[in-house]
Amino acid sequence: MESENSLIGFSYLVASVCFILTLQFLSSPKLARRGVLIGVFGMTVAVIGTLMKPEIVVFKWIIPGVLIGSLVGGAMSAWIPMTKMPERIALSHAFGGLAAALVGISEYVRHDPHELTAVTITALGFETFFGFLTFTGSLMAFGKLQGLISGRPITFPGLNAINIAAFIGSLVGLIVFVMHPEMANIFYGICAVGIVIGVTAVIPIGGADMPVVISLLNSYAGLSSSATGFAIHNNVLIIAGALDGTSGFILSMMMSKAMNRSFANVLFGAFGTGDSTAAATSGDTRAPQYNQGTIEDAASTLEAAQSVIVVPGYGLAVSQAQHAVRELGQILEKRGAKVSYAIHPVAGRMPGHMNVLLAEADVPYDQLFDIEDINDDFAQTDVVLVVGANDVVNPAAKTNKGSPIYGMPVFNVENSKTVIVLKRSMNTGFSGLDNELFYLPNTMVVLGDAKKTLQKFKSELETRE
Amino acid sequence: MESENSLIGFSYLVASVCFILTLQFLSSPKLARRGVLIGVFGMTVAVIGTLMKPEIVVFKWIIPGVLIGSLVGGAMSAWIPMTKMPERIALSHAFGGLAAALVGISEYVRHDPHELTAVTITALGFETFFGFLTFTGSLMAFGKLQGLISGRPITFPGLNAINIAAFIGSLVGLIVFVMHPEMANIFYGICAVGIVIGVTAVIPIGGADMPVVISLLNSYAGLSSSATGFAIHNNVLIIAGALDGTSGFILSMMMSKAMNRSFANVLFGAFGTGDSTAAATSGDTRAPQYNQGTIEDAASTLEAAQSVIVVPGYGLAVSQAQHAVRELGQILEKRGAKVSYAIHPVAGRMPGHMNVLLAEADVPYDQLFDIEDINDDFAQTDVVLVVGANDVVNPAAKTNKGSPIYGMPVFNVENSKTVIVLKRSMNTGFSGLDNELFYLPNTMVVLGDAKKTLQKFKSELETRE
Amino acid sequence: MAQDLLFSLYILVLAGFLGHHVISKVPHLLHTPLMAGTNAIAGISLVGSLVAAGGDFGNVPTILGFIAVVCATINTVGGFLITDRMLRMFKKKKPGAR
Amino acid sequence: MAQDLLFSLYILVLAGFLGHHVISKVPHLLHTPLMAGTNAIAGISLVGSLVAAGGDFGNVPTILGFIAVVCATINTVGGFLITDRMLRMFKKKKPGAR
Ligand SMILES: NC(=O)c1ccc[n+]([C@@H]2O[C@H](COP(=O)([O-])OP(=O)(O)OC[C@H]3O[C@@H](n4cnc5c(N)ncnc54)[C@H](OP(=O)(O)O)[C@@H]3O)[C@@H](O)[C@H]2O)c1
Ligand SMILES: NC(=O)c1ccc[n+]([C@@H]2O[C@H](COP(=O)([O-])OP(=O)(O)OC[C@H]3O[C@@H](n4cnc5c(N)ncnc54)[C@H](OP(=O)(O)O)[C@@H]3O)[C@@H](O)[C@H]2O)c1
Repeated sequence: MESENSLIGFSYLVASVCFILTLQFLSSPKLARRGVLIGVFGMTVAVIGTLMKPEIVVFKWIIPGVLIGSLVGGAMSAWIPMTKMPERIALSHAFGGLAAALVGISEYVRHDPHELTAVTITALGFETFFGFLTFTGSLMAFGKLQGLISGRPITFPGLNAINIAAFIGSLVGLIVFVMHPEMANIFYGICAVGIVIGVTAVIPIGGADMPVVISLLNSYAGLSSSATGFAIHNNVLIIAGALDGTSGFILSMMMSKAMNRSFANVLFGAFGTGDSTAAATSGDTRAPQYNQGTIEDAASTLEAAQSVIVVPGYGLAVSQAQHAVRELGQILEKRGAKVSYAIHPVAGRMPGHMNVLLAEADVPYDQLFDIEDINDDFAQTDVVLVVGANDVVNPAAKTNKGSPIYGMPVFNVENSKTVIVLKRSMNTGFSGLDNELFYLPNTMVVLGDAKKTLQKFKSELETRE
Repeated sequence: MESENSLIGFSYLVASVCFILTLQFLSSPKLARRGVLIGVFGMTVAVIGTLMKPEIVVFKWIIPGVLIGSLVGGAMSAWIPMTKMPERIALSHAFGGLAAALVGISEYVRHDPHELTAVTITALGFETFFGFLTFTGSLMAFGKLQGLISGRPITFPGLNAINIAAFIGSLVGLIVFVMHPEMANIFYGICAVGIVIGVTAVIPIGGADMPVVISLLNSYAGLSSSATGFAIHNNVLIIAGALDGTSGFILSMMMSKAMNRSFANVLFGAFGTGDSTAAATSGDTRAPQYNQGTIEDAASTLEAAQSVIVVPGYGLAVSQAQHAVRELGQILEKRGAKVSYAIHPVAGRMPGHMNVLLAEADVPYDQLFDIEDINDDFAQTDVVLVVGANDVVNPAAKTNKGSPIYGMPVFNVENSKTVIVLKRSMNTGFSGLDNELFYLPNTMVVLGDAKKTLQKFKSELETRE
Repeated sequence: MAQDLLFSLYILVLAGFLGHHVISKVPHLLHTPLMAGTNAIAGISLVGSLVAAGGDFGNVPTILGFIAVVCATINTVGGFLITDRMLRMFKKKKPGAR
Repeated sequence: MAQDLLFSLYILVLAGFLGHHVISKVPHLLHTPLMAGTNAIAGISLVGSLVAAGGDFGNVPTILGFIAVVCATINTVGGFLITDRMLRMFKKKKPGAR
């Protein structure tokens, strides 16, 4: 147990309250930034408190460590494009996991093992195991998102069984280790298994499922932080870990539910190709049946519209079309049309992905609507502009009981007068399923990169003014 | 600090989780009863755990104590009429406060004062002070509600100042006591001040404001429980106290807000006569101006109505008309009308008062609507039946900036085709204000006890079938 | 001592925040059962009373403890019973009935 | 020991419940900032890293601690900055504009 005077302990209590407030303020976009300030304050208090600990005697590693970390963290945050947020978050889970695991090892190394209680030993085991698992798992997720590793599920028969066996093995190892804390090899063995499972459990999951994986790893990182708190008797770590863990867990549940898939299916189903060109052939055979629209056709339709709903999807992020869509929206508004944005909870590749991109392009958040709030309005809408969305507008989810996405809530875009779909080809989206929306008579497909197409719409409309 | 083996400690953890779940399940009427079961389970676990404590050596007081308590508690719960719930709750706060205060004294008596830490001493002081304050304060509230004590604010100039001085005095006493824990007289002095303030702080508050007082005393009782937890190092007491305390605080805030009054005004304003006959004279002078309806007139109006909204108020509780209103509602429904109930958050004399009474009369809860959900429907409604409500249907809250209730949300009953008001006289309601609704051309006032009037409506309608 | 106090404060703070969230989610409909239910839960002070009444600490603490046991039991038994009695009355419209 | 474990369990349980309520209240709109924000908060493991890096416990713990300090600082500094950067972008429609 670390020696703590009550001032230090109190600083941690203050930090805990601040972190709770940070998350509480995130319930409203108006107050959320205040929450961040409070969080920064709490973190500062906790760090100052910690530096007052008598165990801390040398600063020659601390100062450069904090400096390097601040520089790297600051740089990463200042310059990363918003479209790369999933990658950014995967990477930071990797850092978090590594930090927890290393603290765990250093705690073990610097104590006489027999001084440590069974609780501490158990906590150290959890901390390092989940820390390393999060570390390598998040790196794999990052690699898949960045395309450094193939997004396809890489698997072979029996891999899941091997993973489960390794997991159980490390649990058994932990029990032995608690009874014989002096057996360092068992401890390092547990670490090694964590490192390996992180890789082998993520590799067989398709690239497009990475967001669920990342959220799940988030909850493991939380678990690992809480375990650290148990090991070094630090409540703020337990609290922060629990908040982090529940957040990851709730978001991953939310995503699986909105995708209408079970957790088990995500983790072990090797679902999704993560590579939309793979399904090209199936799409091409049906090519003749859809209305391909020209820029002029689409511009005329938009010109006549009194009400337009934009449905953005993953393709908006791919083509970075958020600014282009906003500019087009402004032109339509100036011409007197009402423009709204319909945001599906799993549009894009991360919860809240579309909201952030549109906010970046200065779309006011009171024009962004959740599915419950806008789904009845499509019937009274002149034009729906589908910008790189596919699965979230697939009517099969409502009508085709055999479809793997049957039951997933989708937008009723087909109820509007005209649907304009922007995509590059007739390829499928994330789920690899064909979308009959594209072949309906009131749908017009405009092929091409979303950003370029939107810009062409804009210039076409401007020439007509 | 009490000796505790880990099994006992664990039983308290289980109890804490159960209590949290009890309150969580109260968020839905469907699951709420399950929550009660879980709470009972948690309480049982905690009691069994406690009985395993080595300090407990004799059972000759415990067994009769528990038996008597169970019998009294059971009897009080089984036979009390639903209309007496405010009284029932005031009484149980008194018991809770007394129990906490007595435990505090016994803790002090049985320890060598110098063995006790400053934290424990402080906690004991809070516990007994707030315990006794809650005890006598709740008894006063009970007396006012039952009519044992006059409901009028009993006050004289300077009483508030004396109360505040006594409060500060006991705080100073507490500080001295922490420094000299052997000075038992100071401790008993603090107890005595608590007993006295409970009386003198509640006496000057009007009888009708008792619900806010009761909720506030609820939060003091919670404070006192939490303090007990600090004193005897028992987490489940801290947690239960915090839950109880926040509940009382939130409900009293909610009430003051819905009444559009500040806390300070409730506590020190000597508002309300608590006695509606007091305003009789002012009402009578305006008597000629309203449409007094007969049973037959009202029955004909109800007979023709396609949609009826019932607005119950305190008068429903006074005349115990919940069953009569339900029976009339069923007859109207059989005749094809749509019947809904509009429940104001502060209708009656306790939060949720009307809901419980109507539930007792078997009105399904999906026919009960909150103000936000029904206020726009009045304009499309044929008949509004105001059963013993007054302030919650007073249009002055919307139109008359000078009115003391200006700004309080009220039902837009005057927008409906016809309003039928049931009351015994032209007296005012809780706030003592005249209500111009009664004098509008589309309002029909039927004088008489609500229950009797409703029964007459019913027989009249039945004869016409 | 300071350590103990700090721990108790953590519990109080967390439970206070939690209470705020949990209670705010209770609908108006159930506010009366809520008042009765928190009353029952606060009857947990029984735990302190039992120690006072069952310990061997002399007459005064025992008698005070006895009274406290009676009061706390009334609250907890009575509170849970009346909460359940009220909740039993809340019914949804039967789908068949009109 | 058992006492310590029990206390830690209390904290974990309360914080877990609290997390559930607090996180469920965050709207879809802010789910990406939420992910970044919880990341920043989890950077509190810095507190453990600082002790490892600044203590006099030999080379291995110190170097591990140093790496951990770097990682945790990246998370907390970077996390708060990017959360704020995102939140700054969320604007309500200006009343004047159309
Ligand atoms: N948001 C999350 O949290 C999350 C997490 C995990 C999984 N998912 C899954 O991701 C899917 C999201 O649905 P979604 O409708 O947003 O996307 P989607 O179904 O993956 O479809 C993306 C569409 O964008 C088009 N596209 C790609 N790049 C483009 C470009 N540069 N210009 C124009 N179009 C382009 C693609 O067609 P072309 O290739 O023909 O251009 C495709 O039709 C759902 O199935 C969801 O379950 C979401
Ligand atoms: N619910 C809460 O939590 C709470 C707490 C504190 C204060 N309050 C206050 O209480 C008031 C509640 O408003 P409210 O509209 O429900 O009640 P109200 O304004 O007090 O009016 C009660 C009405 O019922 C009539 N009445 C009384 N006994 C009757 C009987 N036997 N038969 C028929 N009518 C009878 C009275 O008129 P007659 O005398 O002419 O019959 C009076 O018009 C609000 O001002 C609120 O702020 C509520």
